[in-house]
Amino acid sequence: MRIMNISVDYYAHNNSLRESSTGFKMSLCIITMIISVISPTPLIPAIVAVLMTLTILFVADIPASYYLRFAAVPAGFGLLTLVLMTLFFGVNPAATIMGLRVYSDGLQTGLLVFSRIMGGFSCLAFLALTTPVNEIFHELGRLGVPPALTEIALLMYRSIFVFIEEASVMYHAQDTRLGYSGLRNSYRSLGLLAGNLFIRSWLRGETVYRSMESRCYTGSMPSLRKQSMGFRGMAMIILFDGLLVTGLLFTSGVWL
Amino acid sequence: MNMRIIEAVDIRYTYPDGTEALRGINFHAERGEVVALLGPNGAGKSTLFLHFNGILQPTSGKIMIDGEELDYSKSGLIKARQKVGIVFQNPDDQLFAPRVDEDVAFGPLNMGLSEDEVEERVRDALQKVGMLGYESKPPHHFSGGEKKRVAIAGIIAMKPDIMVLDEPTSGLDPRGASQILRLLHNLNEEGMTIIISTHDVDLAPLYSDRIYIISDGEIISTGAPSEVFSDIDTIRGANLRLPRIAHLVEILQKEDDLPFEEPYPLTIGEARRKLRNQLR
Amino acid sequence: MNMRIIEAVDIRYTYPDGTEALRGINFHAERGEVVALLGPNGAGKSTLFLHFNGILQPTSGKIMIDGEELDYSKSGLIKARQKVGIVFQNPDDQLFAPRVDEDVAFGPLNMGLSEDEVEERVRDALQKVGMLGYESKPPHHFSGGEKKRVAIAGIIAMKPDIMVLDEPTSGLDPRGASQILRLLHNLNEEGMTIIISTHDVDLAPLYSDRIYIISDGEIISTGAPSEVFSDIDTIRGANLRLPRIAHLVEILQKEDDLPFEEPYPLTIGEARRKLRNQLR
Amino acid sequence: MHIMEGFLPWQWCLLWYLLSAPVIVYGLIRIIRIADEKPEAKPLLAVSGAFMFVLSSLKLPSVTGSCSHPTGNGLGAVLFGPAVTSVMALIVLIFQAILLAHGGLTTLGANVFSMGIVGPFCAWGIYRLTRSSLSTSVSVFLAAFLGDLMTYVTTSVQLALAFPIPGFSEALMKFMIIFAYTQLPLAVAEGLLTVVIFENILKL
Repeated sequence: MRIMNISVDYYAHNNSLRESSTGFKMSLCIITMIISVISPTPLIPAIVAVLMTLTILFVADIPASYYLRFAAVPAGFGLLTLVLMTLFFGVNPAATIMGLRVYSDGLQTGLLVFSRIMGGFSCLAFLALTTPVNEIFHELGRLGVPPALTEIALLMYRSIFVFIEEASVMYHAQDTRLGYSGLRNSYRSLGLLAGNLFIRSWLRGETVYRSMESRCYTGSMPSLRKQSMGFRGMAMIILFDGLLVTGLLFTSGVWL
Repeated sequence: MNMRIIEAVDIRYTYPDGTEALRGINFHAERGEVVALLGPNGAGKSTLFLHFNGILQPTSGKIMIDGEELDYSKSGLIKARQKVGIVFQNPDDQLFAPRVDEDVAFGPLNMGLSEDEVEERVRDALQKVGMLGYESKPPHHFSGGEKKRVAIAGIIAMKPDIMVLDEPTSGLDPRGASQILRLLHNLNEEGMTIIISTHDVDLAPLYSDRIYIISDGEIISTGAPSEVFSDIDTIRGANLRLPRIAHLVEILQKEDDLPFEEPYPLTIGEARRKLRNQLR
Repeated sequence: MNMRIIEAVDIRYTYPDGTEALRGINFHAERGEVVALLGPNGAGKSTLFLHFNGILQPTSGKIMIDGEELDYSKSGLIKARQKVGIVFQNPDDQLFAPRVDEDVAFGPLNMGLSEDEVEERVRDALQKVGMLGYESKPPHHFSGGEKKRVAIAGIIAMKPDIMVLDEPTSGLDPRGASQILRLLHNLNEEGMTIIISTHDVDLAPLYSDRIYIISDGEIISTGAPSEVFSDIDTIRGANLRLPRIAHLVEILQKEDDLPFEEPYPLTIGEARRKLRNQLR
Repeated sequence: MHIMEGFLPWQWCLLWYLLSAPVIVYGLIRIIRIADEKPEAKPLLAVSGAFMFVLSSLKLPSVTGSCSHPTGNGLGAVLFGPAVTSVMALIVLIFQAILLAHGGLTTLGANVFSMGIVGPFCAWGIYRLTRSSLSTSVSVFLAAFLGDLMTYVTTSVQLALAFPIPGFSEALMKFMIIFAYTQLPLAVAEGLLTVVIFENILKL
């Protein structure tokens, strides 16, 4: 067991699309994601997955070695889903392989779901790897999400990194004293770690509040800024997603 | 205009659990001074600081800012916090915003300044601490010294008259510490009154015009660095020690019967002059 | 019995985000030595320490403990951690349990020792660090120095051959720091090998037999304190500085043309001898 | 148990969004009211949310070899009440989707419903019901264990509704069986861990 490493955040702050408008990146992600999820055939989500992956690798310049590792988990899960659907979620048996009955309609459902997972994931990854999560909450605030929610989220962001750092040092300190040798020790150690982290989180809450008070905090967080999407961004989204929608209409048989 | 820009008059403070943290503290800083509050861990330094802008309210006694008594109404507190900025010991407790510029802008925005004014102050403050160009970065990959400087920028941007810093060099390496001290020196040159709490006896005489020694919630000594450190028993009684340079000269005098004039030199510069005269 | 009780051979370590934290480190400590790893914040001191008992596994290179290569199997790691104890910088990261004795017993219990054995070790360790009588107290209300001593007791109770301490005096007031140094001195007298990371150039020459200078993930200098500090350019290049005492003597020599033999004295004791000879 | 991005057909995504919305709105109203009274509420809720996030990124070894992520939602429900916890869970789930690619955005509504609403409300209800009759440890264990279990059952129902092949009940059986193998031990593990955490918090 070890503590998660949030490398996504590092790339979100260091990529070639970092300075593009958040509204643009969010719209592109969400509209494309919706197109991918409403498609009744696997083709459109597959195209989305390919295009978005190319964008991530060659426009945002995320290293391929990193992206492949990042995408490995959803891809593995998607394949597992494909296998399970083929074996257990069908009514039309197609063949029997090694004593397991394979369903043709199960395979179809499985392919569709697999393709939608990869399409949706690539859109999510595009947003996650190009846009720091704090910018996303700022944008949500501009879109009318109540400030109570966005302010808590923005305050959470820094604390997450502080706590991850602290939790990993605490974990190492316990590991040094053999706290994770054996299941019983592991439970006790993890319980102690979480309990301590909880107390710390409250203490941090108090000091952060004091330091905010020292800077005239009155209960709401005013914020600066800033840029809107601009005509070019809008045009790009209309073009990109327009083509996808056209493809969607063709493949779903509406225009045939 | 009052010379004593901030003053604590007979401040007592008892924690909710009954511990008496401050036991009748009298303290003041004059306009443009650098004052050090020197004492061991747990002496009450941080607790006293939180009184200076009304975060804590004393059990008895009063805080005077620029000749006016601090009033604990909402508007009184906001006024006090614009005049007295506090830089906390652990910058991770102070940097809460996701980006450097948002963090620095927090104070000015709360003060209700215009966007243009806020932006100018942020740029100005970041420039002063040497962190221009880091505006959009999240503070979590910064070094301790860089975080500290951003935290200080957040206070500079509010343009307070007095800056109060809790252990500003603690945990910093020699270079990080000297950058912070140079920064504080510059701010002081520009007219800011600076109050620093520390337990670093080697550094305190370097930058401070006046030193208070605090021990167990009481001020036990005050004066220019040379005066304060001339009473060695009080210093050691407060679990502190002489600066290393002074200690060297003390040993040379006491053990080796070498004649030095009192007071002992506290800094390298002072020691150099004394020794030069002896050695020539 | 190998003289080099611990050795790091060409250790390289790259963080998941691609930053190269250690770039070919060679380091060793001999049985019974006190070795200081001196370097600025972010030089890689803590990262290197986490390799000594296999918490981190190097990208390339190897760790030798008592002549055997550290193996990263479950049982190999358990063995390594019984031989090499690490005291972390911030005792709050290391003290988990609600009571002092429970905390000190954490390691021995994980080692699967008998209740009697654990109890004896806890008492013994607390006695060594001077915290006997505090068994049932919660560590949260302790001073920094007391917390640090309990953290060290938690490692002593595991009876390691080597104790590795990350910035053991950081944040402590003069008295707290000197108590820790005395404690480490005693442990060393009893035969424990001690490795200390620090950026405190004034203290390091006081306690260490040998110093490594680390900068930017590389060892750039090693030797006895007097050797290491004689190369002033390397020291300053690593964002460190001379000990204050040495700096005083350097200034006296360079600026005031006073003749001193090289190397510069690093501690008060050394300086005293040198100056005494000059002044008489 | 996060439902992955792209896994659910769009009709179901929409439905779970709509079902979660009223609870989130109610929770938000409560938070705004609390924050008006106590300005320190937002920083405290924020650090608690960060704690929930970090807790869920700690992997716990389980008997079957898989790993559990303690959710902390049960703990939140006991401390802040279930509606406020739902909002916190929503924020944590967005962070998890963006920072870790756990869960997703189209499936956010469904995930909020199972993990942020059913789980905390069950845990809170069970804790309130059993607190007076059982010892704290047992009560906390039951709350965390059953809250967890109900989360998995809800997820199974959500999946079975989305893929009723050949029929809803058969599909539900299949998902429940898959989960029983992997998630039941994890629910026990999480229940135990929550007890350990809770006891440590009370002791400190």
